[in-house]
Amino acid sequence: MSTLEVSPAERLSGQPERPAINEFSIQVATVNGSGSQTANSVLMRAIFQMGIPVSGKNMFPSNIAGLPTWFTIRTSARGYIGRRKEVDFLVAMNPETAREDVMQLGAGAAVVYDEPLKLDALRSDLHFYPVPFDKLVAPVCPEPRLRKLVRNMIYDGVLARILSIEMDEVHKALEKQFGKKKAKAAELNWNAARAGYDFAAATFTKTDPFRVERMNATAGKIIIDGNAACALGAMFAGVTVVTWYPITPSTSLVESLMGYMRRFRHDPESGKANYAIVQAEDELASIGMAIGAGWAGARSMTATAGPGVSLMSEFIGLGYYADIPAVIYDVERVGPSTGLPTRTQQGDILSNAILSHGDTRHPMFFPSSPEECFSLSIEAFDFAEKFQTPVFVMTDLDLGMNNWMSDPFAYPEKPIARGKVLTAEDIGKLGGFARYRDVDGDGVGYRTLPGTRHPAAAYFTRGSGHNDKAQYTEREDDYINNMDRLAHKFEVMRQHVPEPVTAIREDARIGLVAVGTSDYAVRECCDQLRDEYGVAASYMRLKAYPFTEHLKDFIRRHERVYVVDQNRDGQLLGLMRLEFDAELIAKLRSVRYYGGLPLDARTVTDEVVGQEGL
Amino acid sequence: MSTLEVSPAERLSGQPERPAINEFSIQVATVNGSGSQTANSVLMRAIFQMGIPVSGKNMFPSNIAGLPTWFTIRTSARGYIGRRKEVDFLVAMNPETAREDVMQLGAGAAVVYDEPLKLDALRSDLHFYPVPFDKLVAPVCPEPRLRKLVRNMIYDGVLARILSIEMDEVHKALEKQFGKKKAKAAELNWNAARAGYDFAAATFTKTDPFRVERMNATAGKIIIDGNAACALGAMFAGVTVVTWYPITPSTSLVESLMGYMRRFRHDPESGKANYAIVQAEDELASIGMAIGAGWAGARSMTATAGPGVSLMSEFIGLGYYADIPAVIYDVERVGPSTGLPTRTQQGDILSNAILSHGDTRHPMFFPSSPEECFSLSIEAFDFAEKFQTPVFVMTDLDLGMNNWMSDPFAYPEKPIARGKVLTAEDIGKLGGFARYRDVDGDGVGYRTLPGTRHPAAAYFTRGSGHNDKAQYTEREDDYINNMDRLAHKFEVMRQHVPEPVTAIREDARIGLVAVGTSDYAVRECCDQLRDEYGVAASYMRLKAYPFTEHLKDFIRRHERVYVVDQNRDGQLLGLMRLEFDAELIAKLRSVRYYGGLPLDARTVTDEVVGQEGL
Amino acid sequence: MTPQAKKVNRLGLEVLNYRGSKTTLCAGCGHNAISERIVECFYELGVDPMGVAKFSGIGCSSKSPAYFLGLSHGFNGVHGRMPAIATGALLANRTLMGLGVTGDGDTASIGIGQFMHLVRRNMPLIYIIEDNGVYGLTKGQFSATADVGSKLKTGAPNDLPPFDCCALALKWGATFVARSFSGDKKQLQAIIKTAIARGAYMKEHEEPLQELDFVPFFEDISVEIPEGEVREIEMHDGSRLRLRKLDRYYDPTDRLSALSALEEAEKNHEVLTGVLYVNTAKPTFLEVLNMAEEPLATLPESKLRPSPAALNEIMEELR
Amino acid sequence: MTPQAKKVNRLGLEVLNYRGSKTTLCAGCGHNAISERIVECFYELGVDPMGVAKFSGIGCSSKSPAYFLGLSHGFNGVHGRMPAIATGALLANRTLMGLGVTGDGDTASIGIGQFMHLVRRNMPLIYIIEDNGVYGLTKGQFSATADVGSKLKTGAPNDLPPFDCCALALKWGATFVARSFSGDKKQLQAIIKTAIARGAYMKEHEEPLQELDFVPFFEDISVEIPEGEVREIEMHDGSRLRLRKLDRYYDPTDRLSALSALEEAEKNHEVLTGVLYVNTAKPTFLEVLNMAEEPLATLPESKLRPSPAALNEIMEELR
Ligand SMILES: Cc1ncc(C[n+]2csc(CCOP(=O)(O)OP(=O)(O)O)c2C)c(N)n1
Ligand SMILES: Cc1ncc(C[n+]2csc(CCOP(=O)(O)OP(=O)(O)O)c2C)c(N)n1
Ligand code: SF4
Ligand code: SF4
Ligand SMILES: [Mg+2]
Ligand SMILES: [Mg+2]
Repeated sequence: MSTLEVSPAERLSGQPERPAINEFSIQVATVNGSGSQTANSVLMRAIFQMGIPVSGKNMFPSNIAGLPTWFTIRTSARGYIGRRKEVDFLVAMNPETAREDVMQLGAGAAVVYDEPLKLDALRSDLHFYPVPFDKLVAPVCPEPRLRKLVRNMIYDGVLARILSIEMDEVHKALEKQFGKKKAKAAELNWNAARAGYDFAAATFTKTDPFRVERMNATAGKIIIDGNAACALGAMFAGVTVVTWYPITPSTSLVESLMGYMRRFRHDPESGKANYAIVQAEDELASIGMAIGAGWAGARSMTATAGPGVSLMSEFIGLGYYADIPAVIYDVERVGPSTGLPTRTQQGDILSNAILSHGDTRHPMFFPSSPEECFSLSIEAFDFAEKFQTPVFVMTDLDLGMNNWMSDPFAYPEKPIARGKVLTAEDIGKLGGFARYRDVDGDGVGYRTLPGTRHPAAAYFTRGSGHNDKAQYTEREDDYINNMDRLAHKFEVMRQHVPEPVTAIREDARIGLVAVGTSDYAVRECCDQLRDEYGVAASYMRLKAYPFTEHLKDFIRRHERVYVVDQNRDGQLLGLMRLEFDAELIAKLRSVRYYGGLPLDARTVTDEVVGQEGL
Repeated sequence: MSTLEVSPAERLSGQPERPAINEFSIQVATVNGSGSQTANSVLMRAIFQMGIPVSGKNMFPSNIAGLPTWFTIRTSARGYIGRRKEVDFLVAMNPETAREDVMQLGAGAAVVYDEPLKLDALRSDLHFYPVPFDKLVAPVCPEPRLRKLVRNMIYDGVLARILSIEMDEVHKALEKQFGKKKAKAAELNWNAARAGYDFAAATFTKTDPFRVERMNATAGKIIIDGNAACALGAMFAGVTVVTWYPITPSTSLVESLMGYMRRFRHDPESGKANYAIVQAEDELASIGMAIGAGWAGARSMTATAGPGVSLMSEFIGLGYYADIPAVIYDVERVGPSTGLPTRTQQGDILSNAILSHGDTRHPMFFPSSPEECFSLSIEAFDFAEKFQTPVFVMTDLDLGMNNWMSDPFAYPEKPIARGKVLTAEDIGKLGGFARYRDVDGDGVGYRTLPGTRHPAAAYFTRGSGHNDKAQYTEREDDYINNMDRLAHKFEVMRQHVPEPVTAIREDARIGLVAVGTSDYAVRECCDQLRDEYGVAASYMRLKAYPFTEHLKDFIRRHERVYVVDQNRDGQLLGLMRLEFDAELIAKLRSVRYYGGLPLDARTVTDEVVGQEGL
Repeated sequence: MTPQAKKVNRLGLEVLNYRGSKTTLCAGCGHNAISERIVECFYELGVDPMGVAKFSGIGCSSKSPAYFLGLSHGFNGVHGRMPAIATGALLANRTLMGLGVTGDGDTASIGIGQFMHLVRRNMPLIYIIEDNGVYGLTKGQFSATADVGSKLKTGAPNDLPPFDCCALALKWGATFVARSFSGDKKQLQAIIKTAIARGAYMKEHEEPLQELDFVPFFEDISVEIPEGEVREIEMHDGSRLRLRKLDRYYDPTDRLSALSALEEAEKNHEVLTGVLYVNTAKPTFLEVLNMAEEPLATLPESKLRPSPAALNEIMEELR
Repeated sequence: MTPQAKKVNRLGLEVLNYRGSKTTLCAGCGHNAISERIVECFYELGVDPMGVAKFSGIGCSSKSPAYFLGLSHGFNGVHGRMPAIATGALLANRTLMGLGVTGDGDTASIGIGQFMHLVRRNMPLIYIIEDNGVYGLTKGQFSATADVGSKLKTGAPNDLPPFDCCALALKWGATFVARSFSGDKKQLQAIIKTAIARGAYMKEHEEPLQELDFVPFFEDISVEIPEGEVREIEMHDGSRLRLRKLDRYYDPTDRLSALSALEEAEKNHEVLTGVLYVNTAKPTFLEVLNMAEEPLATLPESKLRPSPAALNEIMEELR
């Protein structure tokens, strides 16, 4: 694609040089709790500031300090920001994993490593850059206590030199990271980065083919993680009651929300909070509070992960059966049980759809990017109140906890929609109301909020049998009427969920369907199929459950449709199987990945290629 | 079928007389807490003792006293013991519902009623028998406090006279009911019954066509409710740790178990209990204890209903993922949420199959009769330990809380199977073991019990990631291996679940599939299809999930297969849709009833006939 | 000349306006007596029922909110988790007067965790535990407040010590704690009224009344005890309850002496009734959260959605 | 002439046999110190590790059972529900010595209900709460034992009163209650040994040590306090803890005075350490259940399945 300025000092094992400008991946192997997060963010941000599409993925253990952690940065001139399995450039800081990390590299990769590890003895087909980190850190950081922290910044400097990352951008990124208040820390880190840069400049002759070159593909964009984006969405959706219980990977969603609400949702005059955020004692309590608040008219939410959702099961059934709005963020991690709390999966799709005993169905929204975390959050709150039901916003650890490049968020166009709430005046005019009567044919009754000052406003909410006046009943007909109304309501939702994103290739005989973070891999996979196999593939990304007619049409127009699932049991496919006609089901194929890492395009491509017999 | 001895005094609205010997249904309408249960059981038992196939269904409210209750008794010479919707003989004791009860009768039905209610004014096409209950009870029960109780027994006497039930059998049934110890109460009741009989004999000329005639169809049979049968099954399965939290309709399962265990499972020498039964503080605790006990080597169980299962969700996911045996009885009632706690449904099938977040699959056993409650319980305990996993035994309120005529239970032939447990000696010989290694190719590893005295016996159980040595891991390959093993284990279970009961009609183009208590309605439906429509229908009753090859074969050999579900969403059908090929799914049709009453044949027949366009 | 005026309270409402639908509980059940007291108290104090929200769990006691204050919204939730629902609702609308009614099974068995955390947060909620020592609705198993040695119909004795919800509430943050007996109309009224006046936790002592199939009809047990004295009450099932009423010299503002009074009574197998503790200084959870005075539920969009400028500011930071 | 004998205990086991796998907790974390004491105590008392079963919930503290007693079976369950698992396992095999280790979040926040019911049942289980006042594993939110006014890294203060698990255990049935500080080796050892000797509930006080990304390496805090005296300890995060050690005249057999000692200390913002309560008379839950002496888990079929005659007898009754 372009010529390299630096030619390797020695030819490595006959590997053809790959085009490697703005199109490679870096992996930093370290231990958690060692402060590498700062160095990694700064690295990613510096590249981003150079206008180059970039993505970062943190693979960290479920403990606090001392265990192996890997951070990968992918630069992609072509804009692919999904995970890529192959590592081109390794920064080996962790003695425990260094050997295995190096052995797994493809030939021609480059390695920056802590000199005492002597990794260059392991292979001869790699580019090695040994760095004496301890020696370099001592002069720039006189205080020994802080050295461990600052040490990592050295590799940022080394990489800047080897990969042609502009040191100015590193500096800017550092300032951004530490803000004005921590100028001292920023300086310390900057010195470390400089030391690394200077050392590399003085020591290394570049032999590898990887480097960056300024582009203009990130102008105006932001970097944000999905959890913070969800938090912003919730705030701009007007959330008022937030209840939660800490659990990875959802914790930072509420923690960012706290920060933003403190800044933007206190009354400017009184200084009082126009919201309440409550850390509950567990998930039974957090969902109970959210349901109670939703019932009383708040826009309420909670955020959790799989184990929390399991605990919420009884209450969410109540919300369904008693028509109570609430938004539940499920930031999925690897299940079942405690599973791998710091790995990603789309493993709760099927069980959430039918959560709780008895006949239930719950709508789910599937954002795939920070932008959608924001916009679909706003839609979800409206949807919950419009349809008076618990709504899941399904993200995952990959989206929620990793930093993503994103277009800035658009201010919501539509005003907040609070659904069918009758005021005292309304009741006065109507002379009364029946809480669960399907007046409008959409399965949604009118409700009043507690505190409404009209003698006909009150009704009694219960999870036991109720007729359309919300009165207790055990009658067969009342029960069936109510359950049929709820089923009908779910059908009506199909007309109101966000529509899928569709990329039809007119010549395509196959199609792919996915949700959420599978998007990046699937889009890249479509290109791989086209470029490498000459196969045209259409693609539909669903934003919501229940499914709409679009999906059926999509299946109809293709011979085979690959449903991509980040779980073992093909859960998204399962939801389709539950409701589609056999002729549509006959066309469905399953692509599943469930290893806990963000999905990469090659895995999808290989699977499709295998099943297609290409 | 046979001629009537009594001819009605007046011809009723041109209704042809139906054959009505041993082939009719009685409904007793009363209020709960009024002691009618005794009178109803005695009535049912007296008919049973006359050798006539009989079934009783109690439709009671979810409170303790004062609300309408209906008890229906169906006699069926042909042996149909499912619910029949039509009432032939009404006993109207409840002023509140009497009017509606009478208006719902078909022409030609008979009504025994409390005289002051003056029901005979309502219709002219019924046979009315007014009884002055209060007048009759006073002389036989001098103590006013007890009259309300004893009063109901009067209708037993009246019915005995009108329906030709032998008073000797009423007497025997009463003695059975009260036992030796409560001879006084028995006598009081007997006097009341006699008073009713004498009054009827002196007062009424029989005008209705219904009556019983001694048969020999119940010899050797027993009467028992499904919950007691499950309790017996658990006891003979060798259950050792029973944990529970009261919830209708499962409460009586554990309460009968307590009674039986007290009698049969104390050490004859020491008098000590060879078991533990613990009323936990809630369902999270009861399942937690059951899982803990199963892990430590007990045969453990808990019993609950929908809301309890929802609360157990997190723990059952742990049981799945960490390979821990436990038996969970889910006596299903009408959901979602609190729903109708005293009505029946098969509403937890789909959610239980995939209970808990992440990829899970749980086996379920579906007894349809007290006999199977007994035998499948025993199989379930073996199965749980054999496959080291939580197993659901799915019954429902209809089976669990109603009294059923049943063949006596057969003593288990096979010894108790405890699955793969290694003793200290085994470990010594093997030199060690890997807890989750699939040594035998069935997906089931060997386990040791805590307390095993060998230095290589211990392992560490966790709901987080573990490799085959039960060590903590977050590795992609370890995770996938383990999940694949679990999926494989589930496949292996297919070879070991109890086989379905199949009635193939060679000429049948359609088939029906059902589980549990749907059995009675479906069998009768097949006869109705044959007798009334000349349609041959095969029938397969599944005893377990996962499904076996038999089901696929059954679907293959028929053009259309009706899957009968006692829930709104066609959950059993849904489970088939999740896994079958499209060509099989194309043949599946859904028959659903979800009104909360026991399923009746006519509902199924009408639905099949409608869909078949007959 | 005017027709006889109907009796009304200061809001012009009749006692009728404070009733609910017809009870479906057993005749003579103490829960009904408490419902009646609630009706009277809210009526007599002239509380606007349309400003009240009723909460309950699952159980006979938890059904009772349907039988009083029919003009108030009510939420009969799931078993043992009423505190969470009430908390959420009161956060949504802090102007509501929250009235929670539950049972001993609901609160002390399955619900003890939520109860304790509710108390710890000092949520402004009137919390009435209708304590009969058993699970009424599931036909009479022991709850965690059953006295040691008390017997079920089947004869099975309870071997485990009871949780004293009053002591728990006292120790972990409740600001009003009182106990009464469902049959002591006067005291119960006085206590409910005080609670209404300031928000409180309460526990009413009652009698187990469950039967297996036949439920006998009982008259209400009624009793009046002078201050400082002890009375032994015979329950419908023949068991006995020793009630001691706090005397007039008792100081309910001292938490420690309240705790020891409870310990003392426990030792003497007595049940202490009266207002055990009052604290008027402690901030409620709503105050701790520094929440706006208006109900969150009905804030206008202008207070819910930050401005475009705010979004811009945030986007800028993220660039 | 013989090579130097390895140091062994009365079972002939080395201290090595009481260790587990390498800890993955932070350096300097008080949990590690407790793990070490557990190893020492079980070793020194010569407890057969193969007769011990370890239980935990979820949290840093709950991970620690993997780091000691590697020869014992262990069960790291779900968050807050360890008591249920332990109860079930000990019912299955009453000959096991049960050792539960959890955190304050695990026990006092999500788990307070199960904890209280466990205590109420008086299950014979050594229950160690490694109390640092925060959720370590999820990076430092407050638990329900956090002191009022204590601050998070973010500066947010805790406004809610702490649950005192020792007081709860004391009040509702535990028969051995003690508290120590993870840095007080001697006292902690003594307490753990007593607990091992008789089964107990304990709570260890510790320091919050969480950081957001960078986790500093700390040396263990170590302290020795004479009986009856008070020492102020400085924590890794700069906060201070006032520890008072019970004096030699304290009578741990009196439940009421134990409760007031705790109240007293609370008032003085002190943390009382030592053996607070011992009761040797009270029957355990296993005794209440009148359970057979043999483990239920390994009863032979003859004791599990009643005879055909029994089945016949039952069938006859049902005819
Ligand atoms: C999750 C769940 N478990 C069990 C039940 C069954 N249940 C209904 S009421 C009740 C006990 C109620 O006891 P209590 O609160 O004392 O009320 P009472 O009936 O005595 O007034 C139980 C266990 C339920 N509804 N939900
Ligand atoms: C059901 C559930 N909710 C939340 C979590 C997340 N979680 C893991 S550990 C923990 C808190 C642990 O705190 P503590 O018990 O004090 O242990 P520490 O880490 O402080 O030792 C939480 C909330 C979880 N694993 N499961
Ligand atoms: S069963 Fe008991 S608690 Fe329930 S209504 Fe009847 S008397 Fe009251
Ligand atoms: S985070 Fe805190 S509790 Fe967890 S290991 Fe580190 S120091 Fe210990
Ligand atoms: Mg009760
Ligand atoms: Mg902690």
